[in-house]
Order: sequence, then structure tokens, then C-alpha cells
Amino acid sequence: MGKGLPRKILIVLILPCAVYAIFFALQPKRFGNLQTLYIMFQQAFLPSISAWGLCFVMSLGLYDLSIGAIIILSAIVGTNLTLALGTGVGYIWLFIGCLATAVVLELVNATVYNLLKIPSMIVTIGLMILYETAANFVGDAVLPYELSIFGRAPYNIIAGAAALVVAYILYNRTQIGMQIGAVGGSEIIARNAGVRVERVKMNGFLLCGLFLGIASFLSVSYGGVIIPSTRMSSILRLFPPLMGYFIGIALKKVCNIIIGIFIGEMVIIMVVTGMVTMGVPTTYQQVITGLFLLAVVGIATKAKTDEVVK
Amino acid sequence: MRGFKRIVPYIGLVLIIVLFSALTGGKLLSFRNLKLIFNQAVVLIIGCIGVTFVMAQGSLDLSQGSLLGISGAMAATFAAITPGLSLPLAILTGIAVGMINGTLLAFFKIPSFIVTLCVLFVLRGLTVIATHSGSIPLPFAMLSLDNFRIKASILVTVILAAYYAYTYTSLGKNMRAIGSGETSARYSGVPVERMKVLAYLISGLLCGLCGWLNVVRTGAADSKTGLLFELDILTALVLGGMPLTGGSSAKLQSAIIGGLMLALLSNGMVLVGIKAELQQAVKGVIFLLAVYLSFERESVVMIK
Amino acid sequence: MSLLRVENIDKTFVTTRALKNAAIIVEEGEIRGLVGENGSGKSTLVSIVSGIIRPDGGRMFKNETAYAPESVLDAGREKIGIVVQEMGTIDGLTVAANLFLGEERLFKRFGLLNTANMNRRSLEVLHRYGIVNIQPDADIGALTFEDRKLVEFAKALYIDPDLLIVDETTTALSHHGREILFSELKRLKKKKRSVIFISHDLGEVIEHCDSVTVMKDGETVDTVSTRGLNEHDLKELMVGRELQHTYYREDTEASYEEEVILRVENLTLNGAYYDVSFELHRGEILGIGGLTNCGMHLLGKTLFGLKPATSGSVEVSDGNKRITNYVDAIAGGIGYLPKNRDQEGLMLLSSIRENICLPSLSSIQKRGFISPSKERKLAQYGAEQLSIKMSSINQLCLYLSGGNKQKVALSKWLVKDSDILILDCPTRGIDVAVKASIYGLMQELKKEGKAVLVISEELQELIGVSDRIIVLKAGRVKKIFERRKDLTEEEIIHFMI
Amino acid sequence: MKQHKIFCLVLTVAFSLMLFGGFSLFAEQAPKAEKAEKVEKVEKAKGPYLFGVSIWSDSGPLSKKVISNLRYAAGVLGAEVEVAVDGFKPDNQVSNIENLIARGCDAVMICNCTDAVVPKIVKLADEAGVPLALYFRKINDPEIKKYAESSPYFIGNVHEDEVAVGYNLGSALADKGCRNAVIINYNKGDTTAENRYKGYKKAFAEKGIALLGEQWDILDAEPAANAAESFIAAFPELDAIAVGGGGGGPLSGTIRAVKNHNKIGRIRITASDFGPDIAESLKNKEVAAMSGGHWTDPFFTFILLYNYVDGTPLSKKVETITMQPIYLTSVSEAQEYMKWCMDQPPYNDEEIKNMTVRHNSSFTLSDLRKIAAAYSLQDVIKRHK
Repeated sequence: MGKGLPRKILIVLILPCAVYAIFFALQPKRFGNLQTLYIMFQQAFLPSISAWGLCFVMSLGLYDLSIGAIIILSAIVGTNLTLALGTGVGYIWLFIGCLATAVVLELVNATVYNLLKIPSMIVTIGLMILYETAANFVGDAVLPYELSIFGRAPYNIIAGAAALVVAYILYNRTQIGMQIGAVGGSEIIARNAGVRVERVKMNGFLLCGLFLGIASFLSVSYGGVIIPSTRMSSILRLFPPLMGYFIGIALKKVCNIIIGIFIGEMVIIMVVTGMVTMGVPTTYQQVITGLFLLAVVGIATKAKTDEVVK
Repeated sequence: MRGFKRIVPYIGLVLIIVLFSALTGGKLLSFRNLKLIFNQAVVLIIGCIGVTFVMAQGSLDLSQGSLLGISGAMAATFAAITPGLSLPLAILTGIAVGMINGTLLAFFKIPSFIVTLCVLFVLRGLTVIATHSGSIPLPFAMLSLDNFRIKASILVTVILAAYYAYTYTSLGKNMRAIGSGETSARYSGVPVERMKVLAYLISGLLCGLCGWLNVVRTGAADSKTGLLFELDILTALVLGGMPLTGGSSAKLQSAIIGGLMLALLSNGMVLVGIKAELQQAVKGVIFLLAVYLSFERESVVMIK
Repeated sequence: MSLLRVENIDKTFVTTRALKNAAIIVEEGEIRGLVGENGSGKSTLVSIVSGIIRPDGGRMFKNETAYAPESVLDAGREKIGIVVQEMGTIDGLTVAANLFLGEERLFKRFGLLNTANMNRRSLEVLHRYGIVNIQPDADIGALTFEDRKLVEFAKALYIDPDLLIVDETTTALSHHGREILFSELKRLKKKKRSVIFISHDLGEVIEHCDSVTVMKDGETVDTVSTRGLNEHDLKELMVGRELQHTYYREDTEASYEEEVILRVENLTLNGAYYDVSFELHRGEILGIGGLTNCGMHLLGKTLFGLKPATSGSVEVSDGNKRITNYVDAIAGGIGYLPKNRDQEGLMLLSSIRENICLPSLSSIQKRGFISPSKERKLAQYGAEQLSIKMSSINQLCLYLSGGNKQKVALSKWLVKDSDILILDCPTRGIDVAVKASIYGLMQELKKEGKAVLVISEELQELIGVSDRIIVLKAGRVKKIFERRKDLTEEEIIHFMI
Repeated sequence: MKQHKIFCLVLTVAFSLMLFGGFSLFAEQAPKAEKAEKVEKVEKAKGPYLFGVSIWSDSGPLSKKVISNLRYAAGVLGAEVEVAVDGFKPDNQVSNIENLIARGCDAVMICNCTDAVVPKIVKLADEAGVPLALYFRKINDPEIKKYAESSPYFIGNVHEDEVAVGYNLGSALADKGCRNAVIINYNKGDTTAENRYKGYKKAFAEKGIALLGEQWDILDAEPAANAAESFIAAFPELDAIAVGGGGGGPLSGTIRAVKNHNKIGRIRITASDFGPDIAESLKNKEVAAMSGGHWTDPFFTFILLYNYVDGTPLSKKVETITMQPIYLTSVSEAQEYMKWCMDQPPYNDEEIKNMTVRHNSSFTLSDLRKIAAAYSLQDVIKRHK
């Protein structure tokens, strides 16, 4: 164990360091300073938290395309609940509201999936549309500035770091996390070993809900406003976490996926911020980010020759 | 039971037609309106047909939305030079993108979900660049190409050709074989890699055609053209009874039925006057219900 | 008082009757062998006993109390453990996590898992059974198949079972692994624990078991003591005497035409086989034998162009075409029946028609058009030729029995009219009747002037059907036997190990 | 085999559809059919007027207010409004117009995503004989403009001078002494966004403000906050952020970012489109100036169309009406805006009725122009106090 560890850490750090070095070389005045780094560090938490949630579902081999809609709806319900309940210790209400809504919605996802027995991708597309509509009927989330202390440093970092620790422990150090990994690895063997697969899947969705709740809480605290998206456009919120997850998977061999996801998000944010500071037009940013992701995943994916890739 | 499940999409289609024509007092089935539905469904159906070839293999193609945009942009750009160039260039764009998708999946072994999603991003950016961050108008003369008979003949040709290729040639059979069992298909002599690239190529080609049709229909290639079109295709196909795993139960009919159903729903709900805010919810419920009834659980080993 | 009593167990998989009135009684401190042809229901029976699947009917008693396990955990609580035949460990988890899968709560403290403790326990468990080369925190995907099997073995043992079931594990194990296994079995016996031991190696069974139960076609035929039992008698019990004489070829002379149809020269695939050369003649049945991991299965794949060789060549004489990929191989008239039928041989979710016609599509198409009626006819012809039991050619293969599946897999090459057939374990997991018909078919092909290459782990089969037998050991050709009357298994085995 | 039969059936239907469709094309050109259509129209006129509105979204403060305001006005006049959402995608816009016409709308209005889609939409309106008007938009392309104006059913458009909006806000930044600015804008390629951007650039060039960076496609609060933070970190000299629009979310996110980095007062913000928390954004002077309240624009389009449908068109020509957004610079203004414009309609029932020839026979186009041009916070307060 010990011997390989430094090497692994080194490999893990290559990617972010290389990206940093490139942009630093190109734009030493704008990009290099500590404050940029600090801000990027903060920004990486928000998509990471959703990605950690997503990770519990994707590790099961399932998809959840509704996470964008869930974040929006939970934030809206949470905020309006807070505003209705009084604002003395508002952010506690907000936190509870967001968390409870997200968990309930994921419970719905899991229940519908388990009951209807149709592929999760389809279930979550269908429910995504329903959640979007619901969010649009509830209205906007407008959080007063006094209640959004978790939108700024250092509180957002504390919350993010707490989420990281929780995600890490849940994924690696609990029965639930281990069983999720087992079911994702082989549903049949896990079932044979006495793992209750339906319940594990349910747990995966619920844990996803937990993190989406945190993510929606921090999102609304950070931006102050969340406006519902309709017509499936909430799926656009899925992509940033998904990208981090892809990089996390790519780095899986050398580092734990929870940390890999964070590194992935950090790298993506560095690429984007780097391009912003260089003045690269937004449109090119999209192209470059896409190609970058494809390259990272392409290099890291080494499928065995006989493996079936769909 | 399996027989019943197979015809659920058809029943759904008939039900939707009956329901909405009752609710609109027959307005739905007036010729004018049928033509509208046809107009709106053409692009979707052709797009779905292309993706059918990919999904028959059990892969996904999510790059369609941006491909529709970029091929439309290419069509409009070159239409400004010579109108004759627009269609070939739109199709060539589609083929090129299909080649890239297929190659990355078949030879670099990156899962199609990731490949096509990344390509979706890249192409969306390229679309915005190609439309000069706005939109490119089509020469007025080309608006007359948005003619019912041209579209009808294109659609019928595409359907017939695709149906022929899908059902009566080794191409379609090989592709479904890959969906049923890639290794077994390989061991029976199916050139798996070539077929994978070919499927994406067909999907790209038809999407390029869609891009052209779309530009001709709207008269503009816009930076937002085709946004989330890939999800429309996916829902339409699933609504039409397409299994995500592909294989021999993947039918080309799904593309047609699904595309028509989605167009009928959008049109019907406006005709009935369902509140705009609620239309999506209705779609969502119908979608889940249809899949629930038509999903063949017994022929899928694991539901993911 | 018997430890385990199983009565009248029935089990049907969709259309296949896997078990019929199966019964077995295991006493305390007994090592029981369980033998039978492939597909005779051994694995199904032990899967039911260990809670992996549930029976359709019948009763089980453990220590004379009713016993109906709902899961492997249930069985574990009743102190019944199993090592399954297939892969029983999950990639991506550590050795320790696999070892304690489903039992994680043992290490729960304040809701968290104490992984350090888990690793420590795992190390302890592994060491207890003499497995010293495996680290508990290693990813199990990085281990060899043998090591993964040993982990499973440890997993079944650490619950200190009253009854341990070992399902066909020894073939995957090296000498060292086997030693561990058998010494543990002895220790269990000493502690008055019982074992059900499934193996195809009859000698091994007779040596290590106290008694042996024979299964045939889903029924438990007989239970005999191993004292004074010899392999031949046991085999007769398994196969059934009446089929013995029609089973294999009756001629005892090798016979084939001069014409070479496939030429293999200096074929090497690093890590699998080295410097293999032979010629396959028209009208010849060529057997390739050896231990499972001697490289013969990979050799089969290379001949069909699926696994590129490191060096050397495979040539079809017809036009001196070199085979480098499977598309060329099929064009050169080669057909291949893979060992893993369900994953590689058949598309289970497709119909019989689709499966049979798939390789022949290029030959029945006319200017790109494949007529459905032609396809139907071809499939019908293929299905009738091998008398496949089915409701129609549109039936899904998923619901066919093992033998019929194999027939479908074979049929696709017969209708293709392949000149060269490479059959990898053609009779694996199928019943005696189908076996006989496959042997008959091979002879017919031989008569038609086709060439058949049989790769098999069963020596009796090779001796029974082949004109020549190539014996591989550790990837190298050790000996080539010509067909003759007095060729015995012992003679061949000598070159295998 | 059953599959085959069913498919054949579908094919037959498709074929016959095509054939009939082909015939009906012929038929449409024949005078007979035209008569039939006119008969249909007369029948329709008996019920309440139905106005079809194609809008980019049904969520977000701006589009919601547009819809509710139109529904209110229609209610006053005894008409109905049918809304269809297009997401600013050209294909959906065309489909929506088709569907709304098929629904039997007496008039349709749309906020077109680009000039290029106008010819097609005009053509659709022409074919169906349904009046069409644009809101929030003017046609920039002269060729397309000519084409549209040649149609008898294209009534006109209402728009704001977005370049002026950008210019005014940009100048406001300059007045506060800003020297280094960035722009955060919504969709690249959107006409409104591009015009505001042009206005800002013009103002910056004239008043000597350096444009350090720009970020587009920002529609939500969090990405806006992300972008603003990146700018703040990368450009220590930054003292102005211009938010191009996007329905309030981006503005809110930008304000949060500036607040979180304690740059209030040092970085000035201007914005188009009011956020949902207008008062808050002005409370601590985070926002130097902002424009909004232009959701009345579609209302004027509606009035144009209503008078046309009612048989008393305000003009025989294609008309363009220009209006001004409301500018807010202080909390008290914001409070008044909320009170007078948001909590009650900016035009009351009587005023709306007076804008129709049916209720006020002396109403003319120039009156409408005057009303539109006069629209401002003071105007609303003056009328309703």
C-alpha cells in the first residue's frame, strides 16, 4: 500500500497542475494569483456536491437525469418555506426544507423505478418533466441576503468540506456505500451474497437526494435566486456534475472517486476560468471544454479488448 | 402478453388520436391540421429513424441536437453561395460527425453516452460560431422548397429505404444482432466495429438531412436550433416502444409511431387549449405510462 | 441424525426441467461427492440448498428441522456455505469487501464501517486457510482467477459452516490451490462437519470423498460409497450403460483425405501457446486436448481470427488465404462454436431464426435484399436438420434448453455450409441424447469431406471421435496421437500433466 | 407477421396522407377552397376573440409577467389568450404559429428569435389569413423587413430601443466614474442581448471605459456569480459589471458575488431586466442603474392586434411602435415600481378599454404611440394616484 501511494498522488496531481501551469504560462498576471485559485476552489464545490450525489446513483449503473429539476424544485420549496416560517434562524429552515424536498423527490424516483420496473433513464426523464412543472407552479426562489451566509467564504467551504467528508465516509466507510459498489459491480453476485438489491438501489437514490439537497441549499445561497426551467431545460444543470463524474471515473484507478470528482470539477473550472481570463469567447470555451473532456476520458479509458462497450 | 406489449404504442397512438379529435370536435383530423402535424413530425421522424440504427445496437446518440444546429448552419452558409450546395453540405456534416462518434465508440472504446454528450457540447459551440453568434437567413427563393410534396417524398423515401435496409438487408440484421449480443454477433461474423461506425454514420446522415429540412422549414439557421432535440428523439423513440438495450425487439416502427405521437401531442394540446404550463406534465405522465405498459421486462436480464 | 435431508426437489427454468424429484441425504462428518454429466442438475441442486435460488417444490431439513433458505445469508445463518462454479466476486471492491459482502454490519461502529478492522479480520481469515499471498486491501480485479476463487473459498469457510458446498472449483486451481482446498476439507471432516464436493475429475472425487451421489437429467440416480469404487463404474453410473456403444465412432482407424484444408504454422500467442503447427485435412476430425488453461481455447479463437497471434500463420488452402480476422475466417469457410455458449455462441434475446441465419446473410442476399421467405426456409431447414425442439423458429433462444441452444449455435454453421468447423467443448453442459446426436453429426460432416477441429477437456470424447489428437501442455504441442483401438486416457494424460 | 401488417397499414395511411395532401394543395389554390375558409372564419368571429402568443418560456419573472399581463388585458376586453412556449428555437416558433393558427386563433403574436425566421412566420400567417405582430422585436434586416411589410397580414411590431438601453446604462456607469468594465450577458446571438451589448460598447468607447472581458450564455444566478467572481479575481482594477439581461437571475448572482467579495461601492453594476428582488438590489447601492418593466411591450402589440381583429385597424400600414423601459436608481423608486406597476396593472380596465376603437371611437394610432412613448414610472403613478 504505502509504496504506491506517493506515485498515485503524483499521478492524480498531474492533471490539475498541468492545466494550471498551461494557463499560468499563458496569462501569468491574471490567472496565477492566489485569489483566483481560492475562488476556483470554492466554485468547484457546488458542482462537486451534485456529482457526489450522482455518483451514488451512477455507481449502481443507473442514471438520474432529473437532478437538475430536483435541485431547482428543492431550492424553491426550501426558500419559500423559509420565507413563510420566519427568518430568525432562517438558514436552518432553508437547509431542512431543501434537504427534505430533495430526499423526498429522490424517494419518488426510486419508488417509481422499483415499482414500474422500467429503465432509470426513462423514469427520470419522465419525472424530470413533472418536477419542472411543479417548480414552475410554486414560483421563484428569492433568498434574502441575510439568509445566504452559506453562499460566501468561508461558510461555503466549510459546508462543501463537510459534504466531502460525508460523501467520502458514506461511499467508502459504510455498509450502504459498500453495497452500492457491490450492486454496481454485479447485481447477481451481490444478490447471491444476500444483498437486498432493491433496497440498495433505493438507498443510492436517497443518498443522491441528500447531496442534491445540500447542493440546492448552497446553490440558492450562492446565487440568491433560482428560477424554474421548463421544457427539459433543467437537464442543462446535469452536465457540470456529470463532467466531473466522468473525470472522477477516469481517475478511479489512481484515486478515490469522491476525491477524483472534486479534482475533475476543479480542473474543469480551471479550464473555464482560464479561458475567461484569457478572453476566449464563450463559444470557443464550450468547444474546448468538450474536447478537453473527451481527451481526458479517452486517454484514461482503456477497455479490455474483449470488453463490450455500448 | 408480449403481443399486447408490442402493440401498446399503436394503441397509444390511436387513443391519442381518438381522444384529441373528440376533444377538438374533429379539428385534429382536418386536412389542414393533419398537414401541420405531418410538417412538424417530419424532422423528428427522420431524426428518430437515424437514431434507431444506433439504438438497435444498444448504444445511445445524444449528439443529435447540436448536429441539427451545425448541419443547418452549414446548409444556410453555403446556400448563400449556391443553393445547390446546401443539401450536400448539411448531409456531409452529418456524415462527418457520425464518423467521429462511431470511431470514438468502436475503436477508442469510450462509452457512447460520454462520446455523444461531449460531441453535443463541442458541436453546440461550433454552431454558435458558425452562425456568427446569431442566425443565418436562407435565401427567400429556398423557402419554396418547404413544400409539402417535397417533404412527403423525402419522408416516404427515407422511411422506405430505412425500412428496407433495416429489415431486409444484412446491415439491419447485423445491427440488431449487435444489440442482442455483441460477442455472439462477432463470433457469427458480424463486423462489429464497422457496423458501429456505420450506424452512427446513418444517424449522422439523416440528422444532416433533418438539419437541412429544418432550415428550409424555418428559413433560418439559428444558434439555438435543435437545442434539446436529442431528448425529443429519445422520448419519441421510447414512446414508440424502442428498448434502450436494442436487439431484435428494436423496431423501426418505433421511430415513426413515436415521432407521430409526440407531434400529435404537441399539436393536440394546443388545439384543446391545455394551459401551456401544464402541457409538459401531461406529456411526462403519458410518457411514463406508455413505457410502463410497453416495456418488455421478461426479455431484459437486468433493468438499469 | 442426518445433517441435511433434501426431498423431492423440483425446479423448472422457463421451459427446461432442471430438477425432478431430486433427493440427497448428507450425514455429519461426511464428504459427499456429487457427480453427473454437465447439465444434470448438480449446480441447480446445490444452489437451492445454499439459498441462491428457490425450488418449485420439495422440502429440505437441516438437523431434522425444516429448512427453506431465502438467500445465501439465510443459508449462512444455518451454517451452510458455498463456493460457486462461476465468478463469485465483484470487480471494483477490495478483497476484504468481497470477503464480507453482505456481512458488513459485523464491522459497523456508530454507523460506520471500521475498514481497518475489516482488513485485519480478512488477513486473519486468509491466513487461517493458508492463503498468504493476497492482501485484503487489494482490488480483487487485479487478482488471478485462482486467487479470486480462493477468496471465495475463504468466504465460505470463515462462517465455520456445518456444511460446505464446493461446486466445480478444482479445475480453476493450481496444485497449490488444490492442496489448500483438500487439507481444509480434511480438517472440516475432523471437526464433524460435512462437505458436498462437485467435480468432473472422478479420480479426485473417489480419492477425497466418502461417498458419491450420481445425478442424471435432473434426478439423483444413486449414492454409492467410494470404497473400492473405480472410475469406470462411476462413469457407467453417470452416463447410463445402454448408450455406451452408440455413443462414439465405431471404426478404429484414422481416415482422412490427402488434401490439406487448413494449415497452421508456428503459431504463437505470448502467454497462451507457442509454436503450434499442424495441418487439417479434408474429412478429418482433429482433436485438441489438454488442461483448461493449456492455451487450446485461445488457439481456437486464433484459428477463427478472433485473437490475433503474436507470430505464425493460419492459412486456408482454398486460395492460400491467410486468416487474420474473423470476417476473413468466415469467408474462408471456417465456422466456430465457442465454449461459452450463452455469451458468445448465441444471442439469447433473438429468435432461433435470427441466430441461425446471421452468418449466412451474405449468401442468401440478392443484390442486398434478403428475402424473408428465404430466411425462414433456411432457418426451418437448419432447425429440422438438427431436430431442434421449439414452438416455432421465431421463439427466443433464451427459453431453450442447453442442448437445443447448442444445436442452434451449431446449426448456423451447418446452414452456412462451412468447410471447417472449430468446435470448442461442443458437448459442454448438454444431455446425453444431444451429445450423441452431435457426435453423429460430426461423423456425417466427415463423410461429406468437411474438416472438424474439436477442442475438448474430456479425453474420452476426444478418443471417441478424433482421427488425430493433438495434446497441448502449457501451450506447446506435446504429442500427436493417431486414432487406434487401444488408445487410453492414461496414455494421453501422461502428456498433459 | 402481425407487425408487418400493421406497418403496411401505417404506410398506406402515410401514402394516402401524402396523396390527399397533394390534392389539398391544389385545392387551396382553387377559389372554391378559399370560400370554404372564409365561411369558417365568419363562424369563428362569433365567439370571443382568441389571441395566440408564442413566448420563449413559461417560467421566470419576465415571461410570467408578460403572460399574466396579457391574460389580464384580454380578460378586460372579453378576449382569450392561448400561450405556446417555443424556447427561442426557430423550429418550435414555426410549429407554435402553425398550431396556434390551427387552434383557430384570430391573431397571433410572437417574439421572434431571429429576423431570419420572420419570412416563414409571415408566410404562415398569410396563408391562413391571420394577422400577425411581433413584440419586443424590430426587423433589422432590410430585405426581410421589405418582405414582411409586403404582407397584408403583418400588422407591425413593438420594441424598445435596446441599443439606447445599453448606451444609457453604460453612460450611467461612466457618470459614476467607472473605468474598467466587464459584460455578463445572456444568449450569444439573441437580438436583444446583442443590441444591448452594442449600446454598452458604444457608451464605453465614447466615455473611455475599458472593456476587460465578457461572458455570454448566462441565464442563471449561479453561473453569473461564478463569472463575476472570476472577473473580480482576475481583474483587481475592475469597477463595473454590466449585466445584459437574462430575466433577473444573472443580476442577482452578480450582486451576490460582488457582496461576497466586499466590493460594494467599488464595483458598480448595471442591469437590464429587473430581478425578483428589485428593492434589495438597490438598497445598498450595489446597482448603479437598471432598466426593466418592459413587459408592457407585448400589451401594446396585443392592442394593435385587438383593434385589427375587431375590424377597426388603427392603421392600414405596417406600424412600428417604440417604447422605453423603466429605469430605476433608488430604493424608493423600486418600491413605487412594485406598488404601481407590479401589484396593480399599469393600465387599468378603463384605460385598456379606451385603447380600443370599439369603446373609444376616437382612438388612433398616434394616441397609442403617445401612450407607449410616455410609459414610465412617473407616468403610471401620475395616472393612478
